[in-house]
Amino acid sequence: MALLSVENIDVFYGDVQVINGLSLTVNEGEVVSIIGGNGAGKSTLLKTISGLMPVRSGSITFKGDRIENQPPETIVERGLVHVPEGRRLFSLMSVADNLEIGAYIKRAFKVKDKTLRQVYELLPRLLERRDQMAMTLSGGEQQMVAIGRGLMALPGLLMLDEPSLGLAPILVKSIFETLRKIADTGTTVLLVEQDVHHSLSLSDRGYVLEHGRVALEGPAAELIDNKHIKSAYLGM
Amino acid sequence: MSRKQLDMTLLVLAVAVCFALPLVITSPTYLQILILLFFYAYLTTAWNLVGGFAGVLPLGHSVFVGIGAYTSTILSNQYGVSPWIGMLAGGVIAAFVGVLIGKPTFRMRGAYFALCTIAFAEGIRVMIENIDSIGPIKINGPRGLLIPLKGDSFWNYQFMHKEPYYYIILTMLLLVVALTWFISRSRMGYYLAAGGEEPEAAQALGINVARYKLISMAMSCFLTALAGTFYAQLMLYFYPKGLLGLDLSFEIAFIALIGGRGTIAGPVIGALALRPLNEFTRIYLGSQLPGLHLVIFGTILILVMLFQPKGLTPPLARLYDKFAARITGEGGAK
Amino acid sequence: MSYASIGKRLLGLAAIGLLTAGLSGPAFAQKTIKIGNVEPLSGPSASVGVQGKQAREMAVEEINKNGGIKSLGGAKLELVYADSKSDPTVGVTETERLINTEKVQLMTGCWNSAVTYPATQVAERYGVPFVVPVAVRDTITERGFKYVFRIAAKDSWWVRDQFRFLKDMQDETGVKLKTMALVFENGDWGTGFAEKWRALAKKDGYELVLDEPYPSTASDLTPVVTKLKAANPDIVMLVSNAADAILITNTMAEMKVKPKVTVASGGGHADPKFLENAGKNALYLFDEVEWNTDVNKPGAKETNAAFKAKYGYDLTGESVDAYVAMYVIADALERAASTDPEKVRAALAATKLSTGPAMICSYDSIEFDESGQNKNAGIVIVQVADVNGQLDRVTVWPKNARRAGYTPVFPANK
Amino acid sequence: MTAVIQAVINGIMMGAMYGLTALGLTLIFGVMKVVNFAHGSLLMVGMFAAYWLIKLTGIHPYLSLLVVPPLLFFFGYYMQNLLIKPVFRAEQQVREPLTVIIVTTGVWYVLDNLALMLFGAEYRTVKTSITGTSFSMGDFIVSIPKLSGFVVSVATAVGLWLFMVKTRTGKALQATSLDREAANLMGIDQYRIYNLAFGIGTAIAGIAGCVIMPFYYVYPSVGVVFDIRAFIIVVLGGLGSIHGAMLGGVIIGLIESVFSQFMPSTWTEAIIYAVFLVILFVKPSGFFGKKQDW
Amino acid sequence: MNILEIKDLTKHFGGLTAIHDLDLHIAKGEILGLIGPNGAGKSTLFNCVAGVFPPSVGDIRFKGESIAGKKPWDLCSLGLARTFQIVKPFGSKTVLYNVMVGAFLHTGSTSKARDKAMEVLETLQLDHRKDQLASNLTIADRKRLEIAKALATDPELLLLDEVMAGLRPTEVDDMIAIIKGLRDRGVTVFVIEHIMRAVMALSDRVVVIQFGEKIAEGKPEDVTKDENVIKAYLGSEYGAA
Repeated sequence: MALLSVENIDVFYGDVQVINGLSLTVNEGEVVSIIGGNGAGKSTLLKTISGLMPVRSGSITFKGDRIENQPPETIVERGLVHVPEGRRLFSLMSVADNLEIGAYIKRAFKVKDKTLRQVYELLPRLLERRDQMAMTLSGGEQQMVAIGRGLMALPGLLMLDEPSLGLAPILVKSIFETLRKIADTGTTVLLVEQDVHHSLSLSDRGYVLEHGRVALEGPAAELIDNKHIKSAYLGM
Repeated sequence: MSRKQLDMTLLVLAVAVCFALPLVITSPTYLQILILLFFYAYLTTAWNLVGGFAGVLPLGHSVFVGIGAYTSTILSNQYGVSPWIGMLAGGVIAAFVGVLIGKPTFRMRGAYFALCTIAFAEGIRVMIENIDSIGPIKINGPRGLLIPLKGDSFWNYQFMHKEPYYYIILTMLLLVVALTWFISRSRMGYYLAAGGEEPEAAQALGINVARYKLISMAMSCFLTALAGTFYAQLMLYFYPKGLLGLDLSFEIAFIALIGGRGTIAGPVIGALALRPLNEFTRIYLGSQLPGLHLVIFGTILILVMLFQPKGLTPPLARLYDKFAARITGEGGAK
Repeated sequence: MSYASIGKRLLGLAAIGLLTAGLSGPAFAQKTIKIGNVEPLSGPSASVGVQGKQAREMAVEEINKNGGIKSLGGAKLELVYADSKSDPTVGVTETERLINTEKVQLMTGCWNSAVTYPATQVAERYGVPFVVPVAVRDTITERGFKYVFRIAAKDSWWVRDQFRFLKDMQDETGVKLKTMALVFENGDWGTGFAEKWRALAKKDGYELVLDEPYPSTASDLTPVVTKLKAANPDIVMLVSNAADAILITNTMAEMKVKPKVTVASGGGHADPKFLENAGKNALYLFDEVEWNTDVNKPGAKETNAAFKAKYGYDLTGESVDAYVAMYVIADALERAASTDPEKVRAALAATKLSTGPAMICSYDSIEFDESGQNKNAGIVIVQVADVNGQLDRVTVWPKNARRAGYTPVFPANK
Repeated sequence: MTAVIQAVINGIMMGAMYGLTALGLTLIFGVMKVVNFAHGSLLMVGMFAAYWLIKLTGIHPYLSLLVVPPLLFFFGYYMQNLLIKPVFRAEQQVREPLTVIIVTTGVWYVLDNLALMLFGAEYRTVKTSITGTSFSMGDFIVSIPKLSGFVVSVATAVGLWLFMVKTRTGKALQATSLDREAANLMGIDQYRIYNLAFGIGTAIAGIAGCVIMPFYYVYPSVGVVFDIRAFIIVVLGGLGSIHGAMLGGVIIGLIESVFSQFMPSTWTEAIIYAVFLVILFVKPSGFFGKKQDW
Repeated sequence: MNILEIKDLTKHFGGLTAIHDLDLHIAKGEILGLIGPNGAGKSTLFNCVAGVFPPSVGDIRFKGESIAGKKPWDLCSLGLARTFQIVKPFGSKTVLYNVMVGAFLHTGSTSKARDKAMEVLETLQLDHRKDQLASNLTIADRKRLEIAKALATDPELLLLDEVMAGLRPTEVDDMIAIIKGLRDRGVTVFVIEHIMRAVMALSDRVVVIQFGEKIAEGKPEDVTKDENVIKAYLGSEYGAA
């Protein structure tokens, strides 16, 4: 059984439909990419899964339980963690406090010191910066904090929304290396990206979204050479 | 009968009824209640120009009522100028002051703006309470100003009966409502609404949002000050705490919010809903249960905000649309 | 358009509602004579308002029990109240309502000068006699009104007597006081007093070392008291409303400010709550009032005892004025033998009342001068003293009214 | 000179208490971005609670600190939950929910006038063992109830600050104030946090009520006296800042106390408004900080 | 003749440089496409041109006149209109009302403004929605409304910020036709667009920016073959793969 399965959901902003009968699944241990142009509904999809947006119809199942239209805090409790687009750090709090807030839910809070050590191991940069205010970090470092904060919640499924956004190529590379390491620990990852190459090379499977629908899906290796993607992005 | 004809007929009928009322209601007490009702509807309509259409929340409008009352009274008491002329002078001063405080404050976000207007109004009140006279001009500090009885005189804006006051405020109300109606259908109204709702988009369409807000502020303050003179002539007495205090400012805002901010009928509907409540609870329950009417006020305000955040006007308008559709036999509008 | 027309429609409906309400009032039987009273029954001055209300009720009960107005066939007096909330606007509106809707034949009220001032103008406009038991602003009776009469002294008299008292006491004790501080609430009443203090202080040769208004809603009066301490005056003149009287007295004690003489002007200092809360801090304070429980007049003790039994506290200057006002009205109605406003007015103007229950007041007769002011209205000064272990207000001035056996403590602090 | 130093001492003590009255306001604003117009009324509720407690049981006034604040906490907690949360939910997308401000204004009117109906308009004071007591330090006199109030105020501010930076819940409050949605994604229930913020803010108003009662009086609209001052203080100090509120309070206290040594004290009120307006025009974020800091 | 010329434009936000030393021009009657990955500085450039931010360094000339530092409303009066990436309709008002706000720029008469607005709505095939509340429109119609408002001010230069994002393919085709139609009526168009197909079909010329700097410029078909562009778009290793 899939860890996460989204079935035929419709999502609206007011009266405007942004997701249209979309379905997808993520299996335990997988890395799945969602790619697509601006306005395709990628971020909305993640927000819907994590409970920030309501679905009008359809279902979302996580670990066998229906979670659609539940508030975000209970969805996090179940282990479905969303690292939002644009990092969204608590800008005036220290790196350590940001990470600690990541472990807010009870289950994670109990073992937060242990998790924190693991996160610092994975992202040694953050250990150096732990007492610095989040807003004073560079973009790449901020993204590291955002990912670390997500890990602090002990995710059963980690959803990342455009972690490479606005970063210089060298930083993009290091972010994806970090994601690789996270995936290697067996964490299931659902990744929304516009860096097609990087994300697909990291993933097991991928979905291409257009207009709130799945236009294409399949093993990442197949998608990476698919002409459709090139045309969607470059108009060729 | 078309919808337009129906609207016109009812409107003319309503205005006619208003003008005919003093023929039937002779009790000065009830006339006074109606006068105050119109007075509040007028003030709220004037407030609505900036508080409703320009999309901010001014909570210190009493200061402009005060400017109107003080200007005309000082001019008539000390210099023998007719209050009618003083009324205009007060309006001009109020408009000027309005622009003066509007300029820096319109940059601010909602809560700051509201706080700023409160602080300004309270600051002025405290100042007036501390000033006995400025040179030859007697302000009288906290004691306020009394207008001597001069008997029935149109020129002196004094009448021994309520009817003239009734017709003056009714006319003022009708004019200001007509003005709002006219503005809301003119470029000014479109620009104000656009600037209030999406300032950035409005600016991109060539609208100097701040300037239009200032214009609306000036108009609102001018009109508010006129009511100040009316009030002074009706009561023949006023003092800073009563006239400039926060209670009046808040009541104006409450009426607008409950009636429907930014709508033409909102202030009138709000005043119709709240004023009689105010008067009757005070008269019949006042000494037994002081404060009851304000508890009811507050409760209504909370309930309206919880269940009809746009005020009472939209649901009433829908009701009216249904009613009109039945009468005219046309389908529901829009 | 549609919104506007709805508004107008509703307005019409409301008007019809009002209309029916207006017409349905019953015609009034002439068995009773209605007296309208506007008093602060809620708001900051509610406690004095209630005192005045209860004093009126007691007087009217007595009058009615004794046969009402005999020349009018034993007509009974009926009191109709309206609450001014100490707000002049409400006071004006309510006065108009009492006159127009309740059809009262006379008006009394309103304690607050700020309310009385415009409210009496309303009565004048409608030609309804208005008896002001207490409201001290001079100008209330100085506008050439025909229908306005005042029982209590006006503020220039209050101030005049405060200075007379100071002079008499200095003569009596041989103590010389030189410096004076004025501390007053910045409302209508306080600023009115201060204006006259300044003139008299100049005339009597006191040096003003502090002239300090303060807002009665101040959250802290320490700054004022600090200033007072620095000014170190011989005499402190005070005008305070209810709570600030307590606050200022306690703060003075706290800051160890001990002027030789402190003279208050009634109001907050005369409120029964004052002694209860200020306690010993108020010791040897002089307060100016119209009346005191120990006033040496026939019937005063008995009336006070009856009042206390009924309502649980002593009469005050304000309540005695209200009590007296009812007898003045009854007397005038009796002589007028009519409820015609013009005749009642004439009767009031001709008042010369020197007998009867009204004479619990501190002076011997009630007569109105041309302005409508009771020309005999008198004032006494009391001192807060420890009498047999209990704080009491003891009459000390005028000397002929002084409680037997009491020597004023003057100056209070050497 | 003595008078000025005396005025400074008094100004600082009163100022700290003004800061205390503003503390709850600034906390609620920091977390919810809502100016709570009912704050003064909550203070009034706190004062009445302290008044009746002291009056009816005769306990030492500062023992009321053990009873009133917890009571007020629940009052604020459930009030927010019942009245403000629904509006908030409806206006989730709005950055600055004016409707919420209006609702709190409604609450202000209801509370003040309910108190008027229940207790009447009169001013009530409690005479406690410490009322009107003081001690001397050389030429200077320190009022004991005010000194106690000062100590409690500073302790409360320090306590609140420690709570905000040291505890899990405090950090959750901070996080919510900085980014509601992100905090929500960390498993923080924003509405529960709002309840807590409102509850704590109200409890602090309760603390203020307890320390003010021994030297001041209570009446139904007493909140207004402190309310407007509290608004000014939080804007001066920077909306949302704890030490800003305390500093703003002390500044106001000093203006009131020291300025009135040189002019009639009625003018100091006008000066406070003027200072407020100048700050708003010149540096709307207040003395402290770009955003909130704790 | 160039209707718009941007010279050495630099824009800092605090320590961050959003645009660095950028040169750019648009000829009258041209459609210029501006592309680049998210966060490249496209919207900042638009905002500088439209007067939302003054440039930190450099100059912007519109019809030969420097407009650096001018306010948005002044620019609009000069004939420079723009749309917003996140559309900003006056949601509580009808479609017609929205467009009339724009139309009032050149007339004080309500009826003339209404006529003008109707004309614009017809051009954009939005007239059948005129009485609907703007907040109830579909994305495609909102995007059109956004253009209609700007168009009602009679601009000479129209800045379109991602007006096709979120549209369906057929809607994109319609929009391309509409924009081309505008150009045929003499309006110069400057578009930011993500949907490459549209940019290719629409633009006479394309400028590509990344990290605030211009990395390529030229005819659409040339630009898409540019290594740098492909890397910028599909990820740093895509070109190599």
